[in-house]
Amino acid sequence: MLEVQGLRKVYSSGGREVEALRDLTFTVENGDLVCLVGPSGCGKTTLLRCIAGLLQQTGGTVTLDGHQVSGPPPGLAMVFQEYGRSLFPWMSVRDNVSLPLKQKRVPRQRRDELVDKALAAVGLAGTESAYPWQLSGGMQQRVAIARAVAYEPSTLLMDEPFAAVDAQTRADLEDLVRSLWQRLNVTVLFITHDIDEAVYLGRRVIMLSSSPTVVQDEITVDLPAERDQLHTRADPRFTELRTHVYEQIQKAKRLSR
Amino acid sequence: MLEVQGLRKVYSSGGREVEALRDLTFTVENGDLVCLVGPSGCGKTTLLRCIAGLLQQTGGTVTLDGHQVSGPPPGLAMVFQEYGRSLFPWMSVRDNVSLPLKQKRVPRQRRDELVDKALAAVGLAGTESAYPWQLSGGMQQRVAIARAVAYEPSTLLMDEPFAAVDAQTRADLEDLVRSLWQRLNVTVLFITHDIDEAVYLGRRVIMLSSSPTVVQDEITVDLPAERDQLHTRADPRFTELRTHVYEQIQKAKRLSR
Amino acid sequence: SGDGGGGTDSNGVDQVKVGVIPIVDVAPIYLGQQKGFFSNRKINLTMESGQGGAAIVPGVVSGQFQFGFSNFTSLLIAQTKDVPIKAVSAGVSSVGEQGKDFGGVVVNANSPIKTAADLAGKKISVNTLKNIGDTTVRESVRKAGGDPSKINFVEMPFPNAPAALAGGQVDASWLVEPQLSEAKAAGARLVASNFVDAAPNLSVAAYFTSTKLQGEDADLVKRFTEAINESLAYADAHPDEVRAVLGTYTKIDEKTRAAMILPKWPAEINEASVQTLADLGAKDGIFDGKTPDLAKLLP
Amino acid sequence: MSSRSRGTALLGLAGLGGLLLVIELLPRLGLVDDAYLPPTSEIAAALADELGTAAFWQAVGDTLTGWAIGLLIAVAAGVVVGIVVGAVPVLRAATASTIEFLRPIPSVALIPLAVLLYGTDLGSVLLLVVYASFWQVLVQVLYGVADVDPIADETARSFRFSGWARVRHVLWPTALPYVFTGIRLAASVALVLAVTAELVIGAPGLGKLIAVAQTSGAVPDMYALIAVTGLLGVAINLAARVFERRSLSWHQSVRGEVPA
Amino acid sequence: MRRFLYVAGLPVLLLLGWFVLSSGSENFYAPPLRDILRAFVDTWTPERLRADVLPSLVRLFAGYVLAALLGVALGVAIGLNRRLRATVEPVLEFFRAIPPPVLVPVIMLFAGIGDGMKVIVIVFGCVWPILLNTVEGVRAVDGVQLDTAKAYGVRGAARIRTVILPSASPQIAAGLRQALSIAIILMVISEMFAASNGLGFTIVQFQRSFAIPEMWSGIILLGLLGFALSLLFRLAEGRALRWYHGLRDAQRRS
Ligand SMILES: Nc1ncnc2c1ncn2[C@@H]1O[C@H](COP(=O)(O)OP(=O)(O)OP(=O)(O)O)[C@@H](O)[C@H]1O
Ligand SMILES: Nc1ncnc2c1ncn2[C@@H]1O[C@H](COP(=O)(O)OP(=O)(O)OP(=O)(O)O)[C@@H](O)[C@H]1O
Ligand SMILES: [Mg+2]
Ligand SMILES: [Mg+2]
Repeated sequence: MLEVQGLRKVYSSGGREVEALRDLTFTVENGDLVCLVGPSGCGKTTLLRCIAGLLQQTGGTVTLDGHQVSGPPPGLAMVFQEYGRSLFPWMSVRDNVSLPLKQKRVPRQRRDELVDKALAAVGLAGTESAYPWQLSGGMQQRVAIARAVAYEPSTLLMDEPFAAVDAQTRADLEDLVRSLWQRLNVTVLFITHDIDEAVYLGRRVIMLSSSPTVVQDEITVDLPAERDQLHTRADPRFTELRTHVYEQIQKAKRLSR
Repeated sequence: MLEVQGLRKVYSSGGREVEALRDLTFTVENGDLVCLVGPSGCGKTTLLRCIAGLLQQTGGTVTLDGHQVSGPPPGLAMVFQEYGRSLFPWMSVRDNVSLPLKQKRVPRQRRDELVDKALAAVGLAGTESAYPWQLSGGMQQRVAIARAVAYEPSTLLMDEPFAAVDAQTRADLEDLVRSLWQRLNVTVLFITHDIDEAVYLGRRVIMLSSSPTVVQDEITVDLPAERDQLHTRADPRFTELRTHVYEQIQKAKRLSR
Repeated sequence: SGDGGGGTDSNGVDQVKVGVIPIVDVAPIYLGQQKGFFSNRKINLTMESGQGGAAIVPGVVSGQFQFGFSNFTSLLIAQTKDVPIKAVSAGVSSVGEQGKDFGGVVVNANSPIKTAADLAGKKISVNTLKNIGDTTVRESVRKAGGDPSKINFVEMPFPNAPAALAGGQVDASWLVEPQLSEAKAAGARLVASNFVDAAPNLSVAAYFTSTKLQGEDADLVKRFTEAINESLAYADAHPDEVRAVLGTYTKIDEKTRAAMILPKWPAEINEASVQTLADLGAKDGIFDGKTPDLAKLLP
Repeated sequence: MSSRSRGTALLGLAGLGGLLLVIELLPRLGLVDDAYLPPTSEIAAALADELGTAAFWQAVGDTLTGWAIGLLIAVAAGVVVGIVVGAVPVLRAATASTIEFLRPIPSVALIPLAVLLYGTDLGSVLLLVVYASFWQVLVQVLYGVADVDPIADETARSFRFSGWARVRHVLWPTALPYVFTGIRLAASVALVLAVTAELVIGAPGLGKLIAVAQTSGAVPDMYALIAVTGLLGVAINLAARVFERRSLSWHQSVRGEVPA
Repeated sequence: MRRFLYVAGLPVLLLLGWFVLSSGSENFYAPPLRDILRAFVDTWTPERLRADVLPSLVRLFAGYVLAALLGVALGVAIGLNRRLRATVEPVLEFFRAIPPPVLVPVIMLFAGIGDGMKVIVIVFGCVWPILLNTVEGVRAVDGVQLDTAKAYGVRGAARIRTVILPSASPQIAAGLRQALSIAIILMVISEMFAASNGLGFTIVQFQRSFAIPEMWSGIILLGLLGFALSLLFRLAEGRALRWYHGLRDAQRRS
């Protein structure tokens, strides 16, 4: 279980002080799929970095399975918002995806298998030997996703992972994440700007207020577990939920003005 | 008038040859607003770079107002897909936005005015003195947009400029682009993955096939010139058009498989 | 006069730069300057100290310095290469007494090397290879009945040699004062006085000028020669003043200054000994097969 | 922030203190002969004596003058040539071989030439200092110029920045970290060469004092003077660091948020 | 052909200029290039090369490789650890500012006068650009890349090998390149002490024995040596940093 308790983060660099997170409290059960939405600049990335143990919070605590997080916990995978910069330009696509597996000491054969499967799943079969900078933006982002997927993590943090891909691919990737989640029982935290996507994907949606950030609202998505792009999105309950989320975000933005 | 004639681009680096664009032909009238959609990796960014004169095509021609493009033409502004790397980390937000104006020899006072207005328009008033790396992804992207907007270009090329911002901000920015277009009579070429966005924004939508890329289809958006987020999107004609575009892209992807 | 640093001012005083190595050997010129032997002759002297011939000879040839100080072997080598220079006066001479010279070869106290002959086949440090040090040491060995061709000379500046000797990195060191006294004080033992072995009253070094200056300003050269000769004579006669003047341009401590052996400063160049140096050099092949022409070099 | 920089200073002092301790102990424990490497305390005593003499301060002044002028010329020339050559591919291709040929020629080999031209004047020192440190800056600048992010450069080009503006606003800031490394390398090479030139040619300065102390067997004095050279180096680096921190506050190496 | 022109054009012009300007030189220390070239042919015979240049090259190579290993290893450690950096930086700066000619005697105290000493002198002189550049390169590793490595549990040696070193490699290459020519310079300086063979020793000997054309020919040989080594270096760098040059060239007109 992931518990975020009174999390606070103040950036201070070069005389500028920004209170990115004021007071965040929420919990995520193991094996849950939670979507985070909130206005641009409200601190979603900051929150994810704190959870991953990449950033030292100013106050509050983050605990994962009872242990306070101070560095990246094992079995965690993260897709960074800056996908371009999170790929290593000196490695081929294959090496980028397989490096974390090597670290996990996955045997070579199994590794190759996982890498091939993950790349195929994101539609990148055939680009294994290319360098990241020979790929388009959307392809780079998919390499980052493939890396996380191939890792078979127990906790998966994704920061706007589908921002650079086209609608069709996006739909495919959404289904990929859901199937991965169901198959491996991963805990997923998913940041998105697309409200439909949040509702379609998540078992819960947490809405953040705009800066200084607190939890604005939270809903459980009571749609059936088996979802598909056509029928789920046509479900009237889906429309209801997305309208609710939309209104909350509108409110969050209005409040901050 | 912008004319793209039989454009072809083959990347060859390190033994890998990729035919990103096979044969593209289309024209854009001065003062038009054209949205480009197409599957991820189909060559949209490549096309924009060729139009901006940043990349040497392998074949075909790009002419702007009768002149063959060989370097960036005057009065052109571009928002890069890699917004993070296109901002200069050694300059404050204000300097990043005002530097191109300085290059255009806009007088100081006018410059300040334009910068303030542009930053306010993208919702970033108050961050002038921050460095880009102190901002969230969405904020960085908006700085890049502000830079292009403040420049008051005659040709505006935007490569997925709203990928990293939340739904509400995105709607605001869409309206910003439309109003800028109407006010200054700019020629806009706009790449997006969001089909609704393409239809909402554009006067025309050009759909590209997946790699090797040709023009798959092209529609003129016959919605009224005065658009707004609520009514336009509710218009049945809007739904019709977006469905058409969606189908074309589906087809493009299917064909490539 | 010269074109670089020199010049004559309105009072007819010549500005003269002399390239010297700041060691004991050049004490007379400092002393002479103090005593006014140069200003008497309308010479305003500036000493430019460089480390060895690398800097001094080119300085003199190009006229940056009007005069320089160098050992005879170097001058002989220069002569065989037609470097346009000419000696103007004696510089410094060996004391000429076995065991009491200002330069010599030392070994560690417990070294098996007892005589010069034992040096054959050993590793000996000299300050510069193919120069006065190795040719004269070879002569010592030769005279003592050893085989000079087997000596393994290594190059090492005098100041660093005592440490290398003590550390066992070389078997013997050719040293001059003050390092010689220093090493002896630390327990080193003298096994050869190579200058004495080479020739009686060996002329070791000389002051020289460029042939150009010699031709253009013979008067200045003459005045300088007179002044330096007076200085040499004075220095030879007043060892205590020499020991005192050493304190002004070196950092040799007082105790060493008092104890060290001073060289001789005769005003005359011992031409026979220079010829010996030339022969020794030729024997060791440092002139590339040429024969130095003493007449061209000596005043 | 200030407590952090105080901590840095303390650690630095501790490091230097450790070195002094080692040098004190080496001869005291008989690991080396104290006639050749005297303990710190004796060096310090000799240093104290030196500090009281006018000749010493004169020499420090002379050395620093040669160093500063030489470094200034080398840095200015290195940066200008580096940017021009680095930014124009044709020039880069045409000069590469010549640069590679000239670079490894040791300054010491130029000593006769220097003496020939300038005698023991400042000019000699400058010639050697400039020759040696110019390459340090040049190579760094060349690599820095090559490190420009293509996207940043394209951004500038798309806004039709003039050639000069691209140099000023894109090339220069990218190359700046490299330039700083180059300057820091050049600064100490310049000091090394200034002292070496004085040592060998006999131009006035610390090097000449070292040479005199060396030939006189005044070992503690020699080490004291060497220590002064080293301390000058430390001081120069410190100044460069402060300057660098100011100018590169935006750079990853300086900003680095303290991670968890 | 074009490449050859680029490589050879300027040097040929400069040599021609030198040849013409010096042809009537009377100056003893600046002889006509003609004489220097003649001396070059006479001096650098194969035996001479084997006897004097080969040992120098061996020492040069040993020193350079050692310096590279030491510089990169130390540089990574110092670059990654702020406290370590604060502690050792002043000491390193101290040694960096000391001219090798005065330091050689001290090194001799500990390392003797053999090849070991000369190698140490080379290491001592040319480790600095490598060290400094490595430190700066390591400090400049992109934060997002570091975070990525951290998040995926890439740590310890693997982190250094797969993330930090490659990312810093362009700057390390800059340092290695600087060090190469400094190593040649230091090779000469080290042979000014306690040597009895070597290229540097020979040049100094020529200088002392007033064999000026021979001395210049030695300097030219040094330059040629440096040029050849830097060609080799460029080749190696081109291979090792293929990704980097590709990345930098990627968007420039292809
Ligand atoms: N390194 C930093 N230094 C200073 N301020 C920072 C830094 N990183 C982020 N901030 C500030 O913290 C706030 C939250 O940033 P964060 O990146 O978490 O937002 P976000 O919710 O991820 O936004 P987006 O959706 O646009 O990516 C912003 O106001 C930003 O300016
Ligand atoms: N520098 C490069 N070297 C080699 N191949 C490249 C390079 N840049 C792009 N490509 C290839 O060209 C094709 C088109 O890339 P481009 O970036 O134009 O796509 P895109 O339409 O912008 O995609 P996206 O929507 O994902 O950004 C891709 O297959 C990509 O792999
Ligand atoms: Mg974010
Ligand atoms: Mg793209």
